[in-house]
Amino acid sequence: MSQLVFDLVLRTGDVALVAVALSAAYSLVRFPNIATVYYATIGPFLTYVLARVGLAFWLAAALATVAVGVLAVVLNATVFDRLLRSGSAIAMIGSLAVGMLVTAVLLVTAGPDSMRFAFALSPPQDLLGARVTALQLWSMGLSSAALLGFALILFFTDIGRCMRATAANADLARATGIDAHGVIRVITFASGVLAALGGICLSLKGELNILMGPDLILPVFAAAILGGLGNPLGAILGAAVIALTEVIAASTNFGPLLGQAFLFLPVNYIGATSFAILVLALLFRPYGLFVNEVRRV
Amino acid sequence: MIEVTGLRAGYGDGPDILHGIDLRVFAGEIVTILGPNGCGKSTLLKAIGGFVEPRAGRIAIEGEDVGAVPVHRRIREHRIGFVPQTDNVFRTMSVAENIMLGARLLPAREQWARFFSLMDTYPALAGKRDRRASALSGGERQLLSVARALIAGPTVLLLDEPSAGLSPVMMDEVFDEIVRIRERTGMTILMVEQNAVQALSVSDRAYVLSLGRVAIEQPAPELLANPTLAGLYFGAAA
Amino acid sequence: MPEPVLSIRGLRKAFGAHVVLGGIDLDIAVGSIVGLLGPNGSGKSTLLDTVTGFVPKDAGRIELDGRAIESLDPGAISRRGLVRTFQLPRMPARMSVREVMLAAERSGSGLADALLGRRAPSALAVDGLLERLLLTPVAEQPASAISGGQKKLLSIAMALANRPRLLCLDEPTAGVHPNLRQEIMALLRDANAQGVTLVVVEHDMAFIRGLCPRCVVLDRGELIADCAPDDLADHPRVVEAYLGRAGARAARKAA
Amino acid sequence: ELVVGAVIPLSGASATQGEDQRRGMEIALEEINAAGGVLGKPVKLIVEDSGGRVPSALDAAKKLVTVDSVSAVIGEYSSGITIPIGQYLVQSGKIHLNIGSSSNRIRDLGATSFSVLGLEAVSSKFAAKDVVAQGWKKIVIVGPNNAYGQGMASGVKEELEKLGATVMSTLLYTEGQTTYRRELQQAAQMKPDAFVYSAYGKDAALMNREAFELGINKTPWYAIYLSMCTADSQRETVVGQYGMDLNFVGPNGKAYEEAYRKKYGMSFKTSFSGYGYDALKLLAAAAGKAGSAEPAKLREALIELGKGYEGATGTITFDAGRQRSEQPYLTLKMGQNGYEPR
Amino acid sequence: MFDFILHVAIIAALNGLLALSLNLQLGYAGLANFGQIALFGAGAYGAALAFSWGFGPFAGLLLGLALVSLLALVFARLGRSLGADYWGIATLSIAEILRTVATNETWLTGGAQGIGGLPQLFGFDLPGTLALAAAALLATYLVLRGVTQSKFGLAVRLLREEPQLAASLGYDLAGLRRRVMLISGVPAGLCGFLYAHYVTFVGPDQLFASETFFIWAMVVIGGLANHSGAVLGAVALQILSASIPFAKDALGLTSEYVAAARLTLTGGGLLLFLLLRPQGLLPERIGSVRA
Ligand SMILES: Nc1ncnc2c1ncn2[C@@H]1O[C@H](COP(=O)(O)OP(=O)(O)OP(=O)(O)O)[C@@H](O)[C@H]1O
Ligand SMILES: Nc1ncnc2c1ncn2[C@@H]1O[C@H](COP(=O)(O)OP(=O)(O)OP(=O)(O)O)[C@@H](O)[C@H]1O
Ligand SMILES: [Mg+2]
Ligand SMILES: [Mg+2]
Repeated sequence: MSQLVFDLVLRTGDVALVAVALSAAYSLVRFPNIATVYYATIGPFLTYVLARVGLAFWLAAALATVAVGVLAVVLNATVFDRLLRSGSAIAMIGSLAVGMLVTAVLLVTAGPDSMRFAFALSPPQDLLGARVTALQLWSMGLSSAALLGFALILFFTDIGRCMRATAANADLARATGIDAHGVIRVITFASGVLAALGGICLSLKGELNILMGPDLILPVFAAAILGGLGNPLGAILGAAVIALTEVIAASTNFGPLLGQAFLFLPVNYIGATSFAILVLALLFRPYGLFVNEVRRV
Repeated sequence: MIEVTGLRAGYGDGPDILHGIDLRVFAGEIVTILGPNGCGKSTLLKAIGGFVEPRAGRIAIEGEDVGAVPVHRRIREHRIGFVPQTDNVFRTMSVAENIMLGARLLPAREQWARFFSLMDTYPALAGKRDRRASALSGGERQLLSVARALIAGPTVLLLDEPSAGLSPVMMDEVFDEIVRIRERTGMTILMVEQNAVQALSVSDRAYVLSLGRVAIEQPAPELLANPTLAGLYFGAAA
Repeated sequence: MPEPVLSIRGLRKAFGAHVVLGGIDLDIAVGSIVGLLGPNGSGKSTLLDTVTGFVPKDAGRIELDGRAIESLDPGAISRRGLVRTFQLPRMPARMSVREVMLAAERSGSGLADALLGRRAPSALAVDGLLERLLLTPVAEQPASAISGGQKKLLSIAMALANRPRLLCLDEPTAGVHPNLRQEIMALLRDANAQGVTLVVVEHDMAFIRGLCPRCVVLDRGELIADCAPDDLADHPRVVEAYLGRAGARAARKAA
Repeated sequence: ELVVGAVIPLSGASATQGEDQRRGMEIALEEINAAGGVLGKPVKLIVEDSGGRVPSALDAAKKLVTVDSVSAVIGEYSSGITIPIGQYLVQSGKIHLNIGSSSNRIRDLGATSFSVLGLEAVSSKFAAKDVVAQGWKKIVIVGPNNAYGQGMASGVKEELEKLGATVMSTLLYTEGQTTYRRELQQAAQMKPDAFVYSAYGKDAALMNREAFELGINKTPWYAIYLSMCTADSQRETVVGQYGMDLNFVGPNGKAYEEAYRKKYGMSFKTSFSGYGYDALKLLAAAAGKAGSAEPAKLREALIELGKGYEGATGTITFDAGRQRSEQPYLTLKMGQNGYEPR
Repeated sequence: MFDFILHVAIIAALNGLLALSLNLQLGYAGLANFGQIALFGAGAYGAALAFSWGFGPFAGLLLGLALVSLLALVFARLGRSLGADYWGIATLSIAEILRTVATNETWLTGGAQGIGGLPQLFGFDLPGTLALAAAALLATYLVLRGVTQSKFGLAVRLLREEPQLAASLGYDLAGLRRRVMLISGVPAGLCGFLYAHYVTFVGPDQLFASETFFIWAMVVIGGLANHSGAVLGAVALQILSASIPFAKDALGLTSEYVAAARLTLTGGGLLLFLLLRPQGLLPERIGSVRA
């Protein structure tokens, strides 16, 4: 049981940070920025390179996340901001194109193979009945800290309040003296940092390779949408709901019910289960699970 | 206080909406802009606020040419309170949050004191402090927007049809409040109004726009007293 | 009393603990013009929202021509002839004013009409309405890129082009220039003369007095008055909650 | 002049394998042209990236055939893409050499299509025998949910059952996930004697790591194509795994391995580079033998050569359907310092 | 070379069908369909299943259109209660579920190996195929243009922008969505059918979600809510992607850089297009419906 809970948390953590990054950026820059998942690829690669050069891992990771944050801001100012003027669909396709370019660069510089950080594999330890490794704990701790920090900023600081105001009505925010462009830069930076950190946490537990980005698109979008696009903290819960479905679908043995020893849902349908849950959830909560915005006609 | 000379402006790459506007508001004055629908009143107010870029001409506030100053800096540096005509609340935020956003630039200690005194002025909002702004009725939103603009005690107040959608009592109260504030703080007020009679009765001067040009500029009492103009520009019904 | 076209019984609506409509009973007679008044936040718009199906009600019966319409969606209610306008009109950004007017005139908008190339008979009504409300100069502009008052006018024109039998207008004159208020009044009178029943939510007492023989006043979700507009000033509660001094003066002017 | 085209996945999900295929061809090309080419001219190789997409692969194949007028096209990697481009090549009368797909469907492509690697039936039989020889009876099969994986799983299952073993379950995982813990834990609940698996580098690395962390590696793991399954994995997570792999110990194999190491400074990334190498070499030899680059002549020469061609991946013999009929395999085990023969 | 141009033209025409279909949904009705490729798949699998059961292409066409209509109705049914952005992910989910089924139900669909060996419709005649595809494209173009220039088209655009307003005017939003999905399903299904017979193979690898993004790119580059734009976008993108191998040859890149070059040219070309013409090659014409 505790293994199940642990798996759930771990799986949630896989996509939560990147989904939060996507959703946070969406709240102000109204288009689903596919480049976010590529930020999650660049982050670990930069960390890897910096660590190879001789920097301590933590320093490398910090530098890499900041660099990705800056990259996100620059891309936003030079590309997405322009495209967005003609609509969100255009900006989204533009972000896809940026993703291709990122892949091209990584393909030339890093090649298509998997790599991993030079940490010794720690043997799993028993933690309340679950098998846990130190790297997994680190990864979870890092993600939780980042999410907590982001939530605190969003809800308990002036800049957080400005973000929410700008998200609600950018023109009015400017009319109340809020530097909407500045706020957008801040949130874009934050989303770059979160996405990069998400990628680093992910590759801390496993590998890093140039496919991380594209592979993340579907799960990250699913989580962000389920949580309600533009509602960053909802994305965490969205990720958790998907993880829960998958963990339950994969590990429930239906065999005893039908008088057989083992009868599992075939693993090749697990992905489909989480998509089915997504559709079902949306049918009952059409604007995402965790949005309670009042809509007046 | 506000000085607009030869202002031409429009949206995107569309045609000019304002064709050379000259307008002046002196410190402590209440000035009303009247005119038919679509003549460019809101556009003028938006240009002064910085939401529409001038194509020609000059906009100065407190003597400073603000043509190139971005909105948020104009608002902050010249302590402007702005109430747009539409979309004038933060829908996803609560009534209290909406108002507190207006108070953001005040010192932290003053913010809540002002908030509570404002709540006394607007009992209609006090009862709905924690309601989301998107749930408010049309009139309640209008009040909320005015309250948000007033809380920081601005030097200049730009109001775009503050009375639209307000019930007769409320409308009286809003205009009374405008007069009171001016007496208390000497605030400069520029407003666009369709309810000409009420607006003129609290104003010092008025401009009447027509097709993006200033058609008339007169002291408010004179305009109010002129029956032909009244019939032409603010309705036979008045 | 003539047949009611709309009949509301015991209509209740609350948002959480906040009761907005506390059991409304109201009949609207065929061919009548009824003004619906009340302080801000008294529930006027919510009443229209629930009657037209945009907001689900908590309890009560709503009948249009003697047939219950509670279970219908807004589109279906509108197709039965009950059309409303919105207090804060929002207009499409990528359709011209004229196009939304054409869309508002719903006849001939089926897929079969499109596939068979059948065109609706004429767009005269559309152009005429635009002309009367001084919208012709902006007819080719995107509908979202017109002024606030023009949007209001456009929404009235659209509702009329839709040829409803019962039309509910939510503050048709807010933000509209006084001269045009006269034009709107004339348009609505014309429509009424052709058999359209009208319910008008409005704060402009002059407009109400000029248009509506009958007024109902809502306060905190209750109907507190139902009378001719000239008698409103005699209702202490109406005066206190709604009209105030100036309003009462305006309401009494004719008397 | 012999002009050969190649359509391989240099980007996308199978880029690691595609890149290795490319390296093999590159080395072959250098060797051929260093020795003076064929038909008196250097051989020309035009490589196109399929991106792992059917439409791009088709565009590329059509371009090679209609614009570059190649005589033969080598490729692709995934069966789902190899089949449509193979069909097209056969229809347009060009030679198709399959160097990466082991689906049995490849057999039906038609008269001018050849497989340089043994199809799945060949390897399944070998692997099943090897597994049963270890005394394992209850087996869980794990593979990617694609044309290769499905074919492998059903083939191995059939062969295992023929030999009296039970297949408790077949887990076909979706590629490119961030974790395979669910699949692994489900598999572990059945407590098999051994896992028989085949997975691509990146997925395998994660899976091996997670199996290690969950302690599931205590049960024996048997890899079909051990080098492919462990190329990207951290060594300690795969030590002790059993497996089989393609044989490249023939005289040509050794030389090729040396050339690869010299050019790329590492040992083979996957077991697929050798097929690219062999395919191009084989085509050059066929052209030399036929004295022409014309597809029909090449076909005759290939069939002739395919009675026993010594390639880097062992002896290549084509059966009547032009598929490689036997394939020498190695039985291996993963030791602390790399593969060890068993 | 000529054959290659014919091939590029055929694919461009087929993509044009998909783009027209998506454009009606996305451009005109505001239905952000992220599962567009599934509509294509329904047509393609219709052809393939009919073939594998021994029926001729005509039966395949009918089966494909039946499947595509069914799927279109499912999509439309979802739309009844979902907000626009959320509908997109719901359609994506359904498309992914269907791809999973196509991959796994080997007994029915041939699994990951797909169904191959479908006959070419005109023997092996490229001009014939091109004529067929072009005719389908032209017919679709004309029908859809008629539809959107009508009052129905206005209703659909009103649905896109202000659904509440449309409802207040008596439009049946669910019905409009259903009709839009049905008529846009037909060209997508037709495209699947023609494609299946052109490449003679149908498999789940053709149905990846990323393919939908390519269709989106065509529509967005061409110009949302403009039929000629959608077709132009499809053609432009196909020319771009077909010319990349040549650009690579012209640059004389060694094979190591083939993939990076392909990605750079596609991504860069796409981005350049968008930055230079952010509203698309042919933007929507507002106010073009006159009666
Ligand atoms: N969705 C909602 N959630 C919560 N409260 C709501 C909601 N909709 C309306 N209300 C509340 O119900 C009350 C009545 O609102 P309504 O819009 O009907 O007022 P109104 O009579 O139209 O006022 P006005 O004249 O200002 O337009 C208001 O206090 C409003 O805040
Ligand atoms: N967002 C916009 N984009 C483009 N053009 C616009 C926009 N808003 C307004 N216009 C144009 O500018 C003209 C003037 O609009 P403005 O809002 O200034 O009028 P107004 O005088 O405030 O009218 P009202 O009394 O109705 O509010 C409109 O008729 C319209 O043609
Ligand atoms: Mg205005
Ligand atoms: Mg109201």
